[in-house]
Parts: sequence; C-alpha cells; structure tokens
Amino acid sequence: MSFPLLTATAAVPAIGAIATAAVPAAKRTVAKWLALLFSLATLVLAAVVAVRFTPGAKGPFQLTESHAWIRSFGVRYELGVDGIAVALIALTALLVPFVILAGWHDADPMEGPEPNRRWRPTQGFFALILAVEAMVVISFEATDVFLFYIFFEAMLIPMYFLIGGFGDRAGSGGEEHSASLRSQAAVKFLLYNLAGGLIMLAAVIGLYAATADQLGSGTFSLTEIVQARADGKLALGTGTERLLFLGFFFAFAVKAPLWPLHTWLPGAMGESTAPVAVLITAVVDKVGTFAMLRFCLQLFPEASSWATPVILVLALVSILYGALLAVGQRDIKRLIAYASISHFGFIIMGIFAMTSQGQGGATLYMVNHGISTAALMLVAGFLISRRGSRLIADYGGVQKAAPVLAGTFLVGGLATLSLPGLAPFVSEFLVLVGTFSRYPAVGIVATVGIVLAALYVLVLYQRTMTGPVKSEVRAMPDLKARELAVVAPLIALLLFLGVYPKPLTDLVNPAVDHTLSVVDQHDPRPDVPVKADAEAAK
Amino acid sequence: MNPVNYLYLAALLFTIGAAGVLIRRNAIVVFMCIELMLNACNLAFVAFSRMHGNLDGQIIAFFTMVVAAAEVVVGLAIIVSIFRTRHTASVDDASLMKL
Amino acid sequence: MSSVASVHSLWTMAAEAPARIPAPKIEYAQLAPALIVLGAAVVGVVLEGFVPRRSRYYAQLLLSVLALAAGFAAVVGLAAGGFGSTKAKIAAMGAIAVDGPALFLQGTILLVALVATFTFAERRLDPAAHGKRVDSFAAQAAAVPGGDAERAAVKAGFTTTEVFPLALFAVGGMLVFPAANDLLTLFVALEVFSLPLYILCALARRQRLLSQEAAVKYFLLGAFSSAFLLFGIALLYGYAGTVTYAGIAEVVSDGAKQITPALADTMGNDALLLIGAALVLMGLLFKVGAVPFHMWTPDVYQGAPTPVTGFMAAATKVAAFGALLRLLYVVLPGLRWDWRPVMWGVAIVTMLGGAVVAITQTDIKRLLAYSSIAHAGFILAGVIATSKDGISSVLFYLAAYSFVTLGAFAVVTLVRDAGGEATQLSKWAGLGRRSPLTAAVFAVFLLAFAGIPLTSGFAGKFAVFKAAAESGAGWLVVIGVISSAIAAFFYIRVIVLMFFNEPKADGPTVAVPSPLTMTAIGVGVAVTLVLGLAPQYFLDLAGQAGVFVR
Amino acid sequence: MENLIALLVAAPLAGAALLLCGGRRLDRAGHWIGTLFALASFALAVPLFTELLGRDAEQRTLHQHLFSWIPVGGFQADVAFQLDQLSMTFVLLITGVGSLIHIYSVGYMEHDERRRRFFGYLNLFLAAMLLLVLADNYLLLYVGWEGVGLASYLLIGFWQHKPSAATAAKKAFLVNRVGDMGLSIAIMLMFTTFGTFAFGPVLGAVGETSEGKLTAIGLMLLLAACGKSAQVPLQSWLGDAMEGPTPVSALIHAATMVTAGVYLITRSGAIFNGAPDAQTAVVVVGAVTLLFGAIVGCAKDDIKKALAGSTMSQIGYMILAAGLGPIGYAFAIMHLVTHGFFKAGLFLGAGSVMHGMNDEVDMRRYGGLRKYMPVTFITFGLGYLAIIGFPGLSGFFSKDKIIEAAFAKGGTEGWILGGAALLGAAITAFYMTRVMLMTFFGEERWRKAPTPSPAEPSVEPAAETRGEYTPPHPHESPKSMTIPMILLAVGSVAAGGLFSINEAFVKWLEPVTDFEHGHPPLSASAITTATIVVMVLGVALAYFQYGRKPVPAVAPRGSLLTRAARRDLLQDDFNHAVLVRGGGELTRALVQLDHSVVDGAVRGTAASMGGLSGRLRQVQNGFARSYAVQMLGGAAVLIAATLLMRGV
Repeated sequence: MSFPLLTATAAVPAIGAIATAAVPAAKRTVAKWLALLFSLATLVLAAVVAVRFTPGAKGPFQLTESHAWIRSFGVRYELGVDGIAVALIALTALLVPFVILAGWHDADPMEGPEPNRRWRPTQGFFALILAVEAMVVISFEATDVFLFYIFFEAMLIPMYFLIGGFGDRAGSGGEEHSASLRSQAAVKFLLYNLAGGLIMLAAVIGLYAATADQLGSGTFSLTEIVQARADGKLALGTGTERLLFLGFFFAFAVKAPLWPLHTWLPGAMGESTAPVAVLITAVVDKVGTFAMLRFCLQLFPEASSWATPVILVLALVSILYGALLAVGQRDIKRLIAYASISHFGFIIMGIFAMTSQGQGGATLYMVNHGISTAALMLVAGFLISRRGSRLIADYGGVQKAAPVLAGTFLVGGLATLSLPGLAPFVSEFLVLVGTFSRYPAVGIVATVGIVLAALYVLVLYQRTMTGPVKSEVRAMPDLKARELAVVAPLIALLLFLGVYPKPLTDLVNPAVDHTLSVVDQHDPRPDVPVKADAEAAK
Repeated sequence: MNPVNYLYLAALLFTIGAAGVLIRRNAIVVFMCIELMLNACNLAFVAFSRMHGNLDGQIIAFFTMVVAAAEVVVGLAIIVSIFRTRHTASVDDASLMKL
Repeated sequence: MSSVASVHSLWTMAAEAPARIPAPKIEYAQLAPALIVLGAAVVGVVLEGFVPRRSRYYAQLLLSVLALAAGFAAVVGLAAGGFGSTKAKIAAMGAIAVDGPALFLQGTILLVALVATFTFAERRLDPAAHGKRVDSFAAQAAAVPGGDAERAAVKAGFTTTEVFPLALFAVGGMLVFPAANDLLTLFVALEVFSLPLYILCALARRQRLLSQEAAVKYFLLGAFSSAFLLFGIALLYGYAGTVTYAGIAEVVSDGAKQITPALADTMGNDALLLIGAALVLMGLLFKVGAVPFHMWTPDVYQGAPTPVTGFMAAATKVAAFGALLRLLYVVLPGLRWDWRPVMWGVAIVTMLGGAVVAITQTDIKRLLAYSSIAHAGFILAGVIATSKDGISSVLFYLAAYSFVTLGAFAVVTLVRDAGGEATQLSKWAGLGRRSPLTAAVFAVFLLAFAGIPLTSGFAGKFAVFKAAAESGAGWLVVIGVISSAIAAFFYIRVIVLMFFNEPKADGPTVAVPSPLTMTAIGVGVAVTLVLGLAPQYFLDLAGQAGVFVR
Repeated sequence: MENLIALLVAAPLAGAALLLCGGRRLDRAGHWIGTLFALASFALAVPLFTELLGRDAEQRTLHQHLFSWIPVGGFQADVAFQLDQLSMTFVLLITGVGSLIHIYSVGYMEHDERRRRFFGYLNLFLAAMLLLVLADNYLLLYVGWEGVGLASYLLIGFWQHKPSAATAAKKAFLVNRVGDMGLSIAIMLMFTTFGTFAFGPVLGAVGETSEGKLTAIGLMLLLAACGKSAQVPLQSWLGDAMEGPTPVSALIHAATMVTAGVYLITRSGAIFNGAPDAQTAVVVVGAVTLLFGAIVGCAKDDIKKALAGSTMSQIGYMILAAGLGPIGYAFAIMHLVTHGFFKAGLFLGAGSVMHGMNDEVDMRRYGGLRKYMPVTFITFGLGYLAIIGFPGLSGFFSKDKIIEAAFAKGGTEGWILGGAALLGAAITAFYMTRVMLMTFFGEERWRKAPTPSPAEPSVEPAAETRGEYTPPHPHESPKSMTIPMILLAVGSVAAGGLFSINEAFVKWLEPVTDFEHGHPPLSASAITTATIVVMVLGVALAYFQYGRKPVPAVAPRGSLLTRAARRDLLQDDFNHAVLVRGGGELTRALVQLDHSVVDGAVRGTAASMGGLSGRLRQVQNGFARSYAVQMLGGAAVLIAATLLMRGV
C-alpha cells in the first residue's frame, strides 16, 4: 500500500507533542523550537496533501486509508479527504506555527521562585498545542463516524488544559483571582462540550443500532452508510433519523457555537491567552461546522432539511445577537469572541442554505474567518501583553505610539468586517447570496450583520487606537520582529485570498457539489437566465 | 397440622428479626436479630424440604448453621474490638462517617 | 420428585430411610483455580502459626503471589482447554459451572487480586516506625487504638500479615461466586468472600476508629442483606423444590407447578418465585452497591484501609456482577419480563443517584465510592440487555473498570500528610504543581472513569450502552449519557483542583512508593490505555466468553 | 489598448502599497511619489481617451478581462473592466482633478509629519475610485464602492488624535455601510433574477423580467446611492466629514466620491427606465436633498460645512436629473463634471484661506481677505460665479439644463420638481454670496479677539482664547497650491461652454445613457430667464443681509429655521436620540440578558444539581440502622414491583 500520508499528517504533531513534553524542565527554549519545528513539518505534510489531492477526481474521498480497528463496534480506522477537509487541514497546519510563534513567551515561568522544579508549564503549553493540532487534523480526516467522534471528544482535554492552565497575565485583581476565573472558564468549556459530546454519543450508538439492525452488521463508515442509503438498503425511520440528527447537531452546535449554546466561548476566549483563543475559535470550533457539513447533512439528509428553518433562525439570531453583544463589550478579547459568534452564525447559515454558493461560501468562511480572527486576535494579544489589560477603556491613541501595531490591528479589523478586497468578503458575500437565493428574507436580515460588524470593529479601533494618547500608552513599543513575522504573512494571505480565491474555490466546489447531491438539493434557477456568451456579445 | 403454618412462623420470625435489627441499638442484640432471621430461613428450608420430600432443604439448613457460626466468629470479633475502643456497643455511636 | 402419596407419607408417619445419597464426584482439575487459592489460604494460616515473625511478611507475600499466579495459570489452562466455549460444563455435581463467563471473571479477579496484593504489601509509604518498615495495616488488630498494647506492638514492629491469607480466602470465595450454579453454593461463596473482607476493613493502621466503624457497618449490613438473600433462596427452594439453577430455570420456564396438589390451594401461585427472586436479587444488588442498597459503600470505602478499598471496589464488583449475570441469564430468563422493568428502575436510580450525590463529596475516597455506584448503574444497563452482547459488554466493562479503580486507589495511598493518607479533597489542591506525574496519572484514571475517548472507560461505556441500545433500551442509554455528563462534572472538579489551583502551604506530600505500588499503578495505566486504544482483542475474549452453560 | 485599463487602477494602487508599506525611509520623497503615480494614471487616461475619440460612437466600449474572481456554481464573478464613454468621463475627472489635488496637497500638508501616509491614502482612494467606475460588473463595482469608503474613512480620520475626527470618520463609514447594504442586496436580487450581475447581461435582459423586481433592485440601488452621495436620509455624515484635511474634502467629498451615487444610477439607467416607481423615488430624494442641502448651507458659519451643504444640494440636482431618465442622465453627468471643477476649486480656495488664517474655519472670523490673498480670491470668485450659474460659466449650462429637464418631466410632477430646482438655484445664489461676502469682503473681523459663540457648540475653543490674542497674518498660499486652483478655475469657467457646443457632451454620452430631448411646458428661454432672475434675487438678498450691514462676530440666535439648519435640520439629533442612544440601551440590555438568562439558565441547572446533591447527601446520615431501614424499604419496593409486573 502507498505511504499513509493522512496518518502521517496527524501523527507528526502527535509525536511532536510527546517529544516536546519530554524536554527536561531547564531546556525551555529547546521545547519551543522543537514545537515550532514539528508544526512546520506538519505544514509541509499538509502542503503535500493539498498537492497530491486532485480536485474533482471521482469518488467522494481521496488519499483514503482503511484498516480494521474495533470489529466488535464495527469501527474502522478510515481516513480520507475531500476538498473541504483539505482546505481546513491546510488552515490548521498553517495557523499552528503562528500560534506557537505568537505564544513564544506566554508560558514562560512567572517571575520569582517557582514552587516546584519539576513543574514544566512551557513544555506542557507547546505539547498541548501540538496535541490539539493532531486531534483536529485527524478529525478532519476521519470518514468513520466513531473515529471522528473519538477525537472530537478527546480534543477537549488538551484544549481544557490550555485554557485553564495558561491565562494571559492581564487578569484584573491579581494572579490568584484570574486563575480562578480561568479555571471556571475552562470547566465551563469542558462541561458544555462534554455534554454536547455525550448527547452525540447516544446518537452515535443509536446510529450503530440502526445500521446493525438494517444492514446486518453495524457500521460507522460514512461512505458505506451514504452508499447503503443511496441503494435503498438503509432507510432510517423519520423519527429515528430526526432524533439522531438532533443528537449530532447538538454537539456540533455547542462546538460551533450556535446561539443559545454560545456562552462558553466568550469566557474561554477571554480568559485564555490570545494564541489559545485563536486555537479555539479559528481551529477547534471549525471542527463543529465542518462536521455539520460532513456528517449531519450526509448521514441525515431528510432530517437536515426538516430542521433547516429552525437552524436558519438560530443562525440569524447568532449573527445579530453576537454582533450586538460585541458592540456592548468592554473587554477586547470578549468582543472578538462575540464577533466570532456572529461569524459562526454566517457559516451555519451558509451550510443550511443548501446552495452551492452557501456551502462553498461557508467553507471559505471557515478558512477566512480562521485567518482573519487569528490576525486580529494575535495583534490584540500583543497589545494586551504590552499594557497588561484587556479593558478597551485602558487604551487610547495607540496609533501614535505604535503605528504598525495599529495598522495591522486595523487590517485585521477590516477583515473582520469583511471589507471587499480582503478574504472574508468573498465568503461572506457568497454565504449571503447563497442564502438569499433560497430564503430571501433571511438573506436580507443577515445583511444587517455587515453594518453591525462595521460598528463593533470601528468602535473598538476608535477607542483603542485613536484619540488623545493615554499616558500608559505613550511609551508603548511597536511590533517586534517576531510579532511582525506572525502578523505579516496572515495579512498577506488575507489580501491574496481576497483578490484571488480561485484556488480555494476550485478545491471546495466539487466537494460541495457532492454534498449537495447526497442531500439531493439543487441551486434555485434564476428567473431570467442570461447566457454567459451574451455577455461577450455586449 | 398444615406445614404451611411453619412457613408463616418462619416469615414471622424473619420479620421480628428484621424489626429487631432496625429497632435495637446494641450491636450484639442487632446481631442476634440477624441470627434470628437466619434461623427463620432455616425453618423455612426445613418446612419446604418436608413438603417437597427431598432432603436439600435440610442439608442447606446445616450449611446455614455453619455459616452463621462463622459469622458469629467474625462479627463478635469486630464488635468486641469496637467495644474495647469505645466502651460502648451502641451501633449508633459508630457514625463518624456520614454524608 | 416424589409422588403425592409419598409426600403425605413423609409427614404423616415417621420417615423411612431416604434414598441413598450418591457419593459426590468432584472434577478437581476444573475447579483448580478456586482450590489452589483456597489451599494457599489455608497454608497461609498455617504459616502464620509456624513461620518466625520477621520472615512472615515475605513468606506470605510470596505465597499469595504464587497462589494467585498459579490460579490464573489454571484459568488460562482451562480456557485453552476449551472449557470456556465448547467443553463448558457443570462440575461438582451441579454446584459449579465451568464456562466462558466464569473463567473470564475468575481470570479478571485473579489478576486484580494479584495487583491488589502488591498494594497490600507496600511498606515504603508510611514513615518507618522505630526503624521498621510498616504497611498500611494495624500493628495488632486486637489492640485498643492508642492503647499500651498497640504502642508495644508498634514498637515491636508487628504487622498484620494475616491480611494475605484473609485476602486469599476472599479471592477464593469470589472465584466461586460467579461460577456458583446452585443457590446454596452462591450463598456459601458469598459468605466466604464477605467475612474476610469484614475483617480486612477493620485493619487500618491509621484512623482505626473509622476503620472499625467501617467494618461493623459493613458487617451488620452485609449480614442483614445475606439474611434476605438466604430467605429468598428458601422461597425459591420452596417454589422449585430444588436450588440448582438448571432445576429452577426448568420449573420457571415451563411454569408447571411442582408443588404438591395438597398444598396447591395455599401456594398455587408464583408469589414464592417472585418474592424469592426479588430477595435474591436484592442480596446481589447489595454486593454490587446498587441504589437503594448502596448505603454501605461510601462509609466502608472511606474507612477501610485504602489497599483493601481498592481490592474490594474492584474484585467484589466483578464477582457480584458475575453472579448477578448468571442468576438473571440462567435462572430467571423465563422471568425476563418480570425483572427487566424492575432492573431498569434500579439501573436508572443507581446511575443518577451515584452521579448526583458524588458532586458534593469532599473526600476523595467517598467520591470514588459514589463514582463506583454510578458505574454499577452503567453496568446494570448492560446487564439488562439480556443478549450475548450484553454479557460480553458487561464482562469487558468489569475488566476495564476494575483496573482503573485499583490504580486510582493506589494513587490515593501515595498522597500523604502527617495524619496518614490525605483524603480530604481540599488537600489535593495544586497537586499537579507539586508532582505533575502523579497528578497526571490520576487524571488519566479520572478521565477513564469519566469515559473520555481513548481510555478504557470509554470503550466499556460504549460497549454496554451499545448492547443496551440494541436490545431496545434506547432511553436507558440517554439517561446513562446524561448521568455520565453529571458524573464528568466531579471528575473534572478534581482535575481542576489538582492542576489549576495554587498548592496549599501545608499541603500533602507525595510519597515515593516501592516497585510494588508502582507496578499496581503502572498496570492500571497500561490497561486503561490499551483497552482504550486497541480493545479489539479483549472484546473478542469477552465476546467468546459470552455464553453461560446451562 | 484595452490592456492599459488595468494599469489605470494599478498605478495608484502600486503607489499606495509603496507608500504604506515603505516605512519611514520614504518620508522625505513620499508626497512626490504619490503625485507621480496619480499623474501616471492621468497620463494613461489621455491616450485611452483619444483612442475612444478615434473610434465611431458605437465602438467606443473597451473590455479587459483579467481573471475569474469568484467562481462558485452559477455564481461567476470576474475581475474585468469596461471602459466606455461614461467611465471615460469619470476617469478623466478623477485622475485629472485627483492629480491637481495631489499637487495642492504637497504644499498644504507640508508641515504634517505623516504626510507620506496621507499621500498613500490619496493614492488608495484614486485606485478604488477608478475601480468603481471601470468595473464591468456590480460586484467589482462594490469592491471599489467600499474601497472609496475605506479611503474616505482613513482620510476623514487622518488627524486621529482629534476625537471629533475619529468619530466623524467612523460615522461616515457606518452611514455608508447602510447604503452598501442596499447595494449588496441589489446584487443578490440581480443574481437571483438574472443569474449574473455583469453590466452587459443584466442591463440587456431588463426587458425580460417583471417591473416589481426592477423596482426592488432600483430602490436598493437608490439606497446605496443615498449613502455614498450623502442624499437624504443618509446625508448626515457629509458635514462631519469636513473634519478631514481640506484637499480630501475637495477631492473626495466634493468632486469625485460623493458623485458615485450619480454614476451608479446613470449606469443602471436601463433598470430605472423599467421601473417608474423607483425613478419617482429617485427624483423625490434628489429634490428634497437639493433643498435640504441648500438650507443647511445658508446657516453654517464654518466655511467648509457651508460648502458641504452646497455639495449636498448640487448632488441633489444630479440625482434629480438622473431620476428623470433619458432626458436627464446626460445632464446629471455634465453637472457632475462641471461641479467637480468648481466645487473642488471652491474647496481648495477655502483650504487656501484656512492655510493663510492658521486653520480658522469660522467665516465670522474672516472678512476683507481679498487684498491679502488675491489669487485665492479670484479663483474662488470664479468658482462662485460658476456654481450660482452665472451666465456663460459652466454651472449655468449644466444647472439650467437640469431645471429644464425637471420641468420636462411633465404634469404637476414636472412643475413641482422644476419649482424646487428653481428655488434651489435661488438659495444657492444666496448662501454662496453669503460665503463670498463674509470671507473676502467687509471689515477684517479677525483682528479682534474672538468671543466664544454659544450658537456653535461644535467649534471647540480655539487656541487664542488663552493668553493674549495674536491676530493671524493672512498671506497667499505657495505656488503648489495656487496653480491647481487656477487650473480648476479655468475648468469651472470653460467646461460648461465647451460641453454645450452643439451638445458635444450629450452626444458623447448618448450611446451609454441613450439621450432624448425633454419637452418642458415652458420654452427653454423662459426657463433660462427664470433661472437667471431667481439667481439675481438670491444674490441681492444675500448682499442686503451680509454686504450692507456688518457681520456680527458672534452668530445671532437666529430664527427657528436658522437654528434648525445649523443643526443640520435636527437630523443628527434624531440619529443620536434614536440610533445611538437607543442602540446603546439595546446592547446593554442584551449583555445583561446574555449573562442572566442565556448563561443563567445553564448556571441555574448546575446550581440546582448541586442543591439536589446536597439534599440527597443528608440521607447518608452515618447510622447503620437507618441504612438498614432503607435497604428494607428498597427490598419492599423491589418485591412490590416484581409482583406488580406479574399483576399478582
């Protein structure tokens, strides 16, 4: 058999995690470089995957691997990628090195004597990041529901330690206080997602029971189930299918997060360090939306279309609600968190619009939102690390002291409000069009979101960066080389994907079309179709 | 007379024993009540054995007695050691662990 | 069965000589595991008598390890000999079944006991008394706590080496319990493994009052419940006229009244059967610690010496569930529609009750006790499945669970302060900072308890829930899932405590154990991860062992 | 030749990139680099123009397809350009005026240490604006549309240290976003209706769809136009936008960007022609705004705000004209171009005055400046004559035509619109004369120390209020500033006349905007005389009020209308009361809700679970006998249940 590329892509960061964790306490710097090295290696592998992947080739999944794993549960170790997965794997592999670089000093030991020599937060921090990367990657690759579920759940543990263990030192009211806030946020994160996951477990078991009942032997293989469905061998009863769908969707909606299951996100993002926050919102949460696209829709087509109206409304609420709350925030990171909630609303809306524009846009949105939030959040992190406060009110006139920082922050913000020319615009507009073409009213209401987005971004920028220079800000240093090395590529990427997203769309379109064909949905036709060649005639 | 009455008696004894366990404080007495319950069982066994005309029940009765004896050994040992520690055999005093 | 006439003759005139009782024939080879262990136990008692005090510890330890290893070897041999599957049979004149479940459970029990013995033998944790290494058992159980006798005993460096033979006796009983094929054997085996446990509970070196209290509670309640069990047996005997599982099952299934017509008017109904079955069930549920018969669990777990707690928590559950399975699957299948709903109820209250009450616990041992109750509920969900899958899933779960439990309690023995083990949860704050490794290991066990994927806990939970779901108990699964969510909360709480809270100034220290305990913990971790990552082999094992011989 | 089109956009874009990423090392040459790139794109525009002139009228459309931008299913967006007469006109205006203003800024921004960035932004604006007018589909137009928004945001807020500037910038962007909503919805409608949003196909297929759809699209486009072109009800941002440096006001908020709305409507003419209701809406907006802006312009003492008001009203004229359909499009564009010249000139003049008066903007602090800055005075004067429509100057031709067209709308509508347009002309004459007189004539009020005026709370106390007062030394501006002013003045004098020589301009645009002659109820000459008469009236009125009697240094309380007009006819107060405060309340309420209800529900369950647990714990009371009781109870339940199951 050929070289197991996908396994390797997930294994490298896993090995990296172990290696990093094993670095002795004194050699913190070694650990950092080791982690960076492994993340870059992963990036290379992801690139190879992207190259080896041929968009539009027949068969839903490529680079597939399949081995028996737990026969008694009908579980196979089954990997495979479609365009969507490739895009998201690339995103993950791309962001993690920046996250590591940005968090270079976040886990350095506190000043003063350490309580215990053997306590190695630095190693742990980077090892955990790599562990998360490994699990995220494999859950993007898994085409076996059970395999996916396992890593979907397991991913919570390292994430949990990252949130609870490494807040940024900007807590108001002393380290002790912020530590307690942190652990609360971490627990909330874990319990929310664990609850979601366990509900999903019930559904997973139910799925097994159903397949075992109808196909003779229970299976979790996505391809098999979809095939059996197509051949009419497998027909879940309406009630069953809906229950199972809800079980799956609940977990993904918590992860995504969809209103009203979102309340864990602001805490988690606010209390954790900026890089970890990026990891949460830009990487881990994407698994949720990705899973909606891959599992909810393909396993339970009827139930999906049955639930669509409600989900669209919830997504709409998320969009507006998240944006409005972002406006009302006093804490930079919480503001960005609520902005993300609004954006996830867009993604989910696009997915359930059931049009190629909507779903293609949603996929692009996942990627672009990852990059843009990373840019904004990381710069915010640099800002916070300088002033030691997350409160917007503590800033003002930064633009004068640190123009580059302010500039990059503005670009990140403009990306967040999806300004044309930057990547997020493409995806947001696609989502809007895709939704509009099937549900005009929803699309129109959603466009209000773009105004609100402008509002919270510009208010944030105005309050922090412009106006008279605050005395604490006056001596603020501008971005260092390391920080610039983090931000510049992200911004470049935002510009490139904003101007020339074609590579991405070419990657995604076939996968989206396949999904739609499985769900058996077709784009609505325009009432006056105009031939493209007519354009040339003009 | 009708052997069923023996069963009623057994049930009665068993109930008395159970009630005793619930009511009496002194560990020894409680323990005696348990023994009473066991004996009630024995009576039932014998009665049934008699009805079914096979000896299993009677054999079981012997086993029960042995077991009961063993229980006495262990039980008394524990109760006595506790008594020596606390100078009381009240079951209710042994309630350090709760909630 | 005798004719009506003979019955009447039996109680109208003096009984004539009854039919000759055939000389029993025993298949010693197939009973080897239990025989070896029990024999070793007897030898151990003898050793206590004759071996000089200083070398007793080593002799006993050696004996126990050898005995348990030999027993396990015997089990493997039997399994290899096909007694687990094709040649499964009933030995000792119908008293003991030698079949898949029995062998699987016996093997599990023996391994658990072996590992537990290591923790029994640990002597590095307690600060050496008068230059002599001591284990976690009382110097002299009979001596009054804090009295002169005890002080003298401690000074003399006595240790209660009786724990080893006692444990062996208990193991012997446990080996027989799940294999018992008639109610009498069941009862005897129950007592054989319970009585030593009562004593073991009383033998803690520190906090002896708690230890003795635990013992007396366990003993009284245990005896109480076994009385019920016995009465239940009596009723069943009365119903079926026999105590062999096969016999009762036969009577139950064809429902023919085996009661003499003369008595039909008073007893011509199934009340005997149902009440009897209920009482026997209660006896077993008491042992597995199912709500509402769980009350002893927290107190006993807390008071007993931690190694014993670990042993009890692991092995007793295995044995008791084994017996429960056999009873329900062999004796009462004909009664399925009667006991299943009842067990549903028990399972639900057990799952929820255990999980909910655990939330507010403040003592790590009590916490684990309640968690064990919750887990009993999960296992019951598998028991209820009444399918081959159900059996094998329960077997698998028991194996997975028992080793996690052992490991967890072994870790608990390490965390100590001046007053011995520091079981107060608040004292565990910041443990992760003090000794990351210990905390990490314990975290692994907690995650396994919580059923996080990639741990054995998840595989087990999935197995039982799968079985339950396939047998149409979907809602039971949902409730199980919900209670796991609740349970997750308190496991997480401990992790938060260990890793995210600042260490207290006067916090406990983590003692460095001898290889013995290290092995115990190591085995625990290994099993947890192996069964989590590659459970297939063991699932197959449990799967093949999923058939009871009738 | 086509391939040059992309370069038109690329040149200033490259300039912007260079200047913004170049860093401090470019500080010294930055302004010249910027100017160079602006000129470069003008230099590219000229040959293209000649190329177009070279072809015959029907062939004057060039296409350039760069690459496929967003291909997703039926949704095919390309990066492609279309250069026809309409866009050519704009290109020339943008690059021409733009270059002049670059040159002007070299002098104007001389003392600003962030001058490099300023030019970077200017270049960015040029690029975006050119993209806007050169795009061959609505989505790409949208990119330029928001791009100019961004540029204007950056430039309005260029002096970020002033909170007022930052706020104004934010406001401008937000209000524009509301308009952008309209544009994006319009595009979606086009996509669902025609399956595309490229100019050619959409405008070609208009006939095949229902009027309702067209009306919807048209109204959405109008909303967009209102946002960008500061038309009622989205006009509020333009006044505040004057916080930006004056060249910005001249280029973006007078000559080019604000006229984008007019471009959009003219470009989408076919759609509006198919949707009379939409057209009515357009003319109404135009008429209302031209009066609104004019009235506001009369009341402002801040010279730039006065001019801003006038801009508003002039664009009102254009929108009005564009709303009239084929009879108006050409004149809308024509007025747009002439307005581009004279309004830019006026702003540059204002800037030059401020430059000489150390950045004083209050006209009550001016007076008698003509002898200190003659060039400024003359150029400003010419611009003034042009805008009030003095016969022979450019404003006269363009505005007169619009008024005619308005009447030509016919029916009462026509009378109303024409009347409004005439009235507007009168008011224009009034407030422009007022500006002229207050600035260049009368006593030199700036010699006396100022007294803070209660009427204008917006003006923050000037520097000289503290300590003793040193009057400014008015002086003429440097060459770099005066030359552009002169050129623009020439334009504002000549443009109108040149365009009108046998309707050259109209013929030039006809292939794009298909022109037809309107037939007003009155004869053209009658209307022209009417226009001139009202203009004279306006001038006279202003003269009597501001020329004859001295202008009070402190603004009198004024009539209710005046006070309202000073506050932009209370439009802002409305916004503030309803949108700002209301919105604030809403968000606060939501934050509260999120914490107490949405999150509270979760915390509630957790807490109740804990409570339940605490209560259940009590059962475990430590007494063996109570345990026994419970076991007994349990046994009883068990038995009862088993019996019940059997129904025994």
